Amino acid sequence: MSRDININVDYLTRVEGHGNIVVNVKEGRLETCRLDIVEAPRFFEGLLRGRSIFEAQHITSRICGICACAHSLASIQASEDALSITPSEQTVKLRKLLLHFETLDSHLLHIYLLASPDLLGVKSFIPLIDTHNQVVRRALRLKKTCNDMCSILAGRHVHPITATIGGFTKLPGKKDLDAILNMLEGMRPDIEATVEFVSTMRFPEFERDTEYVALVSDDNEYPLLTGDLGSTDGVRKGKREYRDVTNEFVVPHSSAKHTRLSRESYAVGSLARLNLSYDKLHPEAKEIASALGLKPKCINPYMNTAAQLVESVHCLEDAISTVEDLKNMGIDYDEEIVVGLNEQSRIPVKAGSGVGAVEAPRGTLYHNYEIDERGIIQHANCIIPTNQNLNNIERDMEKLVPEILDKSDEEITLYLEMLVRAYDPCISCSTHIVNVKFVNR
Amino acid sequence: MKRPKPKVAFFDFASCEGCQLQVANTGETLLDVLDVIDVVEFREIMSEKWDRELDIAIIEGSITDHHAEERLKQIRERSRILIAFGSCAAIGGVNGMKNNFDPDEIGKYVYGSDYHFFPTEKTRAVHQVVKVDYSVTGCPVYIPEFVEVLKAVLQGIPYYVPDYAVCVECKLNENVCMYEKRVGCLGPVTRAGCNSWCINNRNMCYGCRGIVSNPNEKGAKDVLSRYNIPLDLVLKKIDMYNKCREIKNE
Amino acid sequence: MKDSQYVILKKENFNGFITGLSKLHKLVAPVSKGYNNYSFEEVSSGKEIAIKYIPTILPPKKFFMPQQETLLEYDISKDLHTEAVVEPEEMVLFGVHTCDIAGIQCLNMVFSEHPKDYNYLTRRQRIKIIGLECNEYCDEHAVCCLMNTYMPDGGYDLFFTDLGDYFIVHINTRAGEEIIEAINLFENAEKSHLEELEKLREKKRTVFKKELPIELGSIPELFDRSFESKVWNDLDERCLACGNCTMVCPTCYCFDIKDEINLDLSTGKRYRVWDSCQLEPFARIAGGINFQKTRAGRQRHRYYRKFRYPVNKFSRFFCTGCGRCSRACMAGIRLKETLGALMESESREVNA
Amino acid sequence: MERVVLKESAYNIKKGKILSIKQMTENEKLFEIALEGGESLGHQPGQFVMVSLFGVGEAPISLSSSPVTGGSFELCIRAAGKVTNALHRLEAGAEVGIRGPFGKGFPVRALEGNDLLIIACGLGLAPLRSLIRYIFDNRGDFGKVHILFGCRSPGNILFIDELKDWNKRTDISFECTVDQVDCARPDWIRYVGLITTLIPRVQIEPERTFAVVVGPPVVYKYVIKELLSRNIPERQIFLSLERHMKCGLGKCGHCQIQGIYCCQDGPVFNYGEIKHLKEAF
Ligand SMILES: Cc1cc2nc3c(=O)[nH]c(=O)nc-3n(C[C@H](O)[C@H](O)[C@H](O)COP(=O)(O)OP(=O)(O)OC[C@H]3O[C@@H](n4cnc5c(N)ncnc54)[C@H](O)[C@@H]3O)c2cc1C
Ligand code: SF4
Ligand code: SF4
Ligand code: SF4
Repeated sequence: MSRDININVDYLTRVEGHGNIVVNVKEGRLETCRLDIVEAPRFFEGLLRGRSIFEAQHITSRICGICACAHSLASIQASEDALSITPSEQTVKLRKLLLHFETLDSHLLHIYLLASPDLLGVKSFIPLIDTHNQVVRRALRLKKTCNDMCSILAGRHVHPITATIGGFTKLPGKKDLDAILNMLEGMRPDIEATVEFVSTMRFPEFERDTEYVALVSDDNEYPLLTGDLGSTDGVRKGKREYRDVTNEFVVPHSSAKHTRLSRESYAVGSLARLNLSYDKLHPEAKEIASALGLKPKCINPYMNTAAQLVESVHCLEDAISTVEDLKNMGIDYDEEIVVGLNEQSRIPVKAGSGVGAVEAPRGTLYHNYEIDERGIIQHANCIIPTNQNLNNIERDMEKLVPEILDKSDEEITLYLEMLVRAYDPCISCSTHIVNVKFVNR
Repeated sequence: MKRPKPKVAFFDFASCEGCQLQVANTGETLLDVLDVIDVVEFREIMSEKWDRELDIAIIEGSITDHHAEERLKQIRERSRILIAFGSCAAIGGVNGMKNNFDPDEIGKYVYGSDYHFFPTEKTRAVHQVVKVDYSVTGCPVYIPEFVEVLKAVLQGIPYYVPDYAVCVECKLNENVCMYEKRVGCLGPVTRAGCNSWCINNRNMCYGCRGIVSNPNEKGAKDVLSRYNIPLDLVLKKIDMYNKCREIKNE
Repeated sequence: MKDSQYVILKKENFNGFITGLSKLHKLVAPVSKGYNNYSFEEVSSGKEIAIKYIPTILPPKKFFMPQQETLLEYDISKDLHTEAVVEPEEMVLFGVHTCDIAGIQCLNMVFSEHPKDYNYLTRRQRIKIIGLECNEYCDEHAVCCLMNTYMPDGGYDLFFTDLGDYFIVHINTRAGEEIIEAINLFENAEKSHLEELEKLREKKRTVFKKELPIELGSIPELFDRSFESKVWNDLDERCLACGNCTMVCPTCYCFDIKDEINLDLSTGKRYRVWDSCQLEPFARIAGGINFQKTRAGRQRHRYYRKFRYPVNKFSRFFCTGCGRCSRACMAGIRLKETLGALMESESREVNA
Repeated sequence: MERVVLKESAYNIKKGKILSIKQMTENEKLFEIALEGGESLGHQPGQFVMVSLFGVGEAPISLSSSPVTGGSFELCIRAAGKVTNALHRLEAGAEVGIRGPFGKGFPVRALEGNDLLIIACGLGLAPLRSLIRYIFDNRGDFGKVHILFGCRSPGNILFIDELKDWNKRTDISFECTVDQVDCARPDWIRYVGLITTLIPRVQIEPERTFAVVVGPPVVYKYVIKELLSRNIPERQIFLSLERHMKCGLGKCGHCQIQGIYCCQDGPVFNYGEIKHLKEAF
């Protein structure tokens, strides 16, 4: 079949940030296939220079409002690494909790408000208010609960306030922990309903084998905040070697940087984590995974949405046991941090470099700072999950388009949009907008 | 009393989109809001698009390049009411920190020799480019304030961002003052309206809501020296959100 | 049951008293917030209470005139329908110092004066006050001796004085007596107990010294002569107009009235919220004229509202000497110093 | 928490229905309002009410009509901000909330039997019209009456039809001045210049003349100086002061001028009694 297709999705919607899909098929031959990022660059790494390391998490959380907690946590981790501070067990638990809340929030947002309209054949959740009112209410209720839990723990979800170098400025009281536990347990029925909802959805069948990258560990915990960097192709490196994993490189025919590891591209995110650490999922989550037909190594990128649901269950259950742990341990309020104490030089500052690697909802997020002996940032580098996925998305599109050439333009467009959305790309936070290609230059 | 629902669209410029997310985070209250307005475009969560006249345009983000300026002006032209939404839009916000650097230099730092593909200009707040009818400041926006502004818009009455210090709300909330902890807090010079969000969480105020109209700058400096807080540290902190203050409106 | 005006409560029964009382009523008492800061909060056991405390961040006025309180509810969906309301709460305040009791007495006068404020009065009716004696000074900011509020002088239902192993409790009202009766842990005060109380008071009279060399009675005249004093200009340079000094003052009662409508745009409420004369927009009118443009003028106004104007209107000072404004001011504007500076600048003028 | 309905609360409003609205100038409209059930407001000239729009707020507005009118009252309102602009958008038949009347009005009893020099600047005419109408209604109770009115330009003249009548009346003297001429000047306006330039032109017997002045804050200083130079005793000068007001009950503190509350102790003051108040002017 030879036909011309010209798809230009100007302003891809229901993703965080601005991206355009450009596909050009001439006489059945794929000429152009790319995802342009048109988000206005914000130069965060540039403007971090000269700022105190104690402001870094506050500033970098503003890279992205959707995964602000993950950015804060990656930033804090990098800063603590540079300052050689080891967080307490309590702090680690609370941070894990915060990340769980955000992952839940972000995944649920994606499943319900961003991905499900495609699967239900509407443009957005707005028409669903009439047709699927209970579903929309459930989605908003779940989201609100995640948000409220973040508020208790970190002041708010968007740009958390309490999480800081050394720990938390405000530790949850006994009543707060009870309230969180209550909310978590209260989410269970809605999550069950979500599982039911998702299992009625049919994800497009499309497969492309690729390399998956995520944090990995040797212990029994599903690694989200700690661990080494690992891949399904058998790579394993310490987090300080993150540059060897991300391998930002220049493509000869384009001025843009791509990332790759063992092959032409790699993917991060829920599916990657699941493919690498499936066994460490909470049993409940594993059950859901097998019910959804998800098992490693799953190479259908559309299934990322299902993987998010599985992780949601994991996060919920793990959060519940973490809160129970914290309640049993009892919170040590002496650990409360007075922020700004650096103004009084209470945390010893030294020159150094530190890396933070955190599993953000969308994949591995790296922050890396170099500071001088006054704690002033000299260099900063942040590598965002979406940046790492862009290359892989384009490769997927290249394989997908020829397979669906028999479909109408509208359908092709939808398939492509859905593909991009399945990665839940967070373009707004792409500090390195390295993926713009200028094919027709 | 049923009146036609105003057509509302959200637009984002240079920002983290967290303020839009704040709206989605309101839970079922969102449905109450959607009951009184007709959201016709909201790219973050909707595919619908709208290129006709608008009753209310809600602008998130700062203006950092020529394209953005043009796009914003077009939106202004077809919108009856324009709301600057969030600190990036209302006062320039964190993007203003870029103005500490030469645009070419910072471009080179981040993108290397390809920096010219990403032309950038001095960051400006929305009101520094077009007329703004309402401002919801804050990083992120404080949803109760947003709802208040929205109601003011629907009623056709003005909303004034409070012109007094965050300290007022901080005291109403009976927080221990950061100065008691010998920490420099920007509350005394920052506009209230956030219900002293950060200090309620035992952090300091970072000044994200903009500076009051008549700050006592000399007095504030004296206070810092009273508490032995390095002045440059705090001045820098003011820049974190308020750098665009330096740009004079044409 | 108890015929004498005084009873005692042994320290070992204190916890039982608090727990018992908290089961009967909402009970509010000073608790520590760290950094030598305290606040009145709901308690249910004795160990939560900071018996030795310096004035709380906010004075107990927050219970009589809450930071934000509804005045009127309305519904304009069909006809205009309004209802003036108050949402009072029964409660007992435990551990109120004499300066704060004086503050409540000031507010009582303001809100009972014509036109009466029924929101305040209705709340007032439902609150019982248990005072607690200060055996010594809180800190250097207090001027309670000068303002003559360091000894109990009515305005409470019960009054506790810590005398080591026990509290001696003065029963001042029928409501107070009911509390004593309901919680069966009090014993009759013996003569020796009363003697000990008298001894403490004697000692207090020697410890508490007028904090400034001026007679209370001459303060109004001092202010009459100080309207144009340079002292206010000095405050102008230092004050940040943050409003803290007025928010924390037990006798400041200025408020703003705001309307809040619900999203249905037809039901809502009108409420009042604490306001402060120190804030830039306080006296600004439409058209932009500001009748209190300068921080100097606003600071002067604050001091005159404590030491001069109410003396005419209510025949009492509206400073209770609690020292909160001085503690809350990050600019270090101290009431004692301001008064001292006024006295000094005046004596300089007289001598010149 | 208990919820108690307060029948006696001073924050209760009376329902008022707008009977008619008349555009007077670009920014000012005259509202005629009747209380529910025909209740009389029972005000004195110079008093004010708090006008409420629910969801918007309250604003203090002087009564413009003579108390003698009874069944309804009139408010002349300038669109200046939130509440007043919203009021301007209303149409006849709309309901508003009314609290009051509040404050001390003009000392009508003390004025009786004396000559009057009434000086109104701009919106100051709104409260003074109430007094003037009262005087017309009881003309025999007063001696000579001089009315001076000044405003920015002919386009800002309030109650223009009535002013034309006043100009024709023989039982009073009336002069009008404008600061500047921006459009056709009606022939009955004889002067261009500040209000103070009119004062030397009136013939008065100072000891039996009471001056009543209402205008924006800036004019008082100059007008009073002029009046004193005409030998009118301080205690025979009355003026009405504007302040930020929230409660109208002498509590909220916004309108305080040193020791006094403008809303309860004023807004009409005797100059002799408040001249020592530095914050008053
Ligand atoms: C005794 C008395 C009698 C009066 N009689 C009359 C009368 O007869 N007719 C008449 O028209 N008027 C009269 N006024 C004036 C009238 O009360 C005011 O014009 C009215 O209160 C304005 O209310 P508003 O809600 O419309 O304005 P507002 O919206 O309240 O605007 C003014 C207020 O908003 C604040 N404000 C304005 N802009 C800003 C901003 N950008 N940021 C922050 N704050 C801002 C100002 O500080 C001011 O307090 C009288 C006033 C008094 C005291
Ligand atoms: S903590 Fe900050 S905002 Fe609060 S009173 Fe102190 S200075 Fe003001
Ligand atoms: S306290 Fe300060 S930094 Fe925090 S939200 Fe309020 S204005 Fe912004
Ligand atoms: S607390 Fe101090 S700085 Fe703040 S308004 Fe009062 S005097 Fe001024």
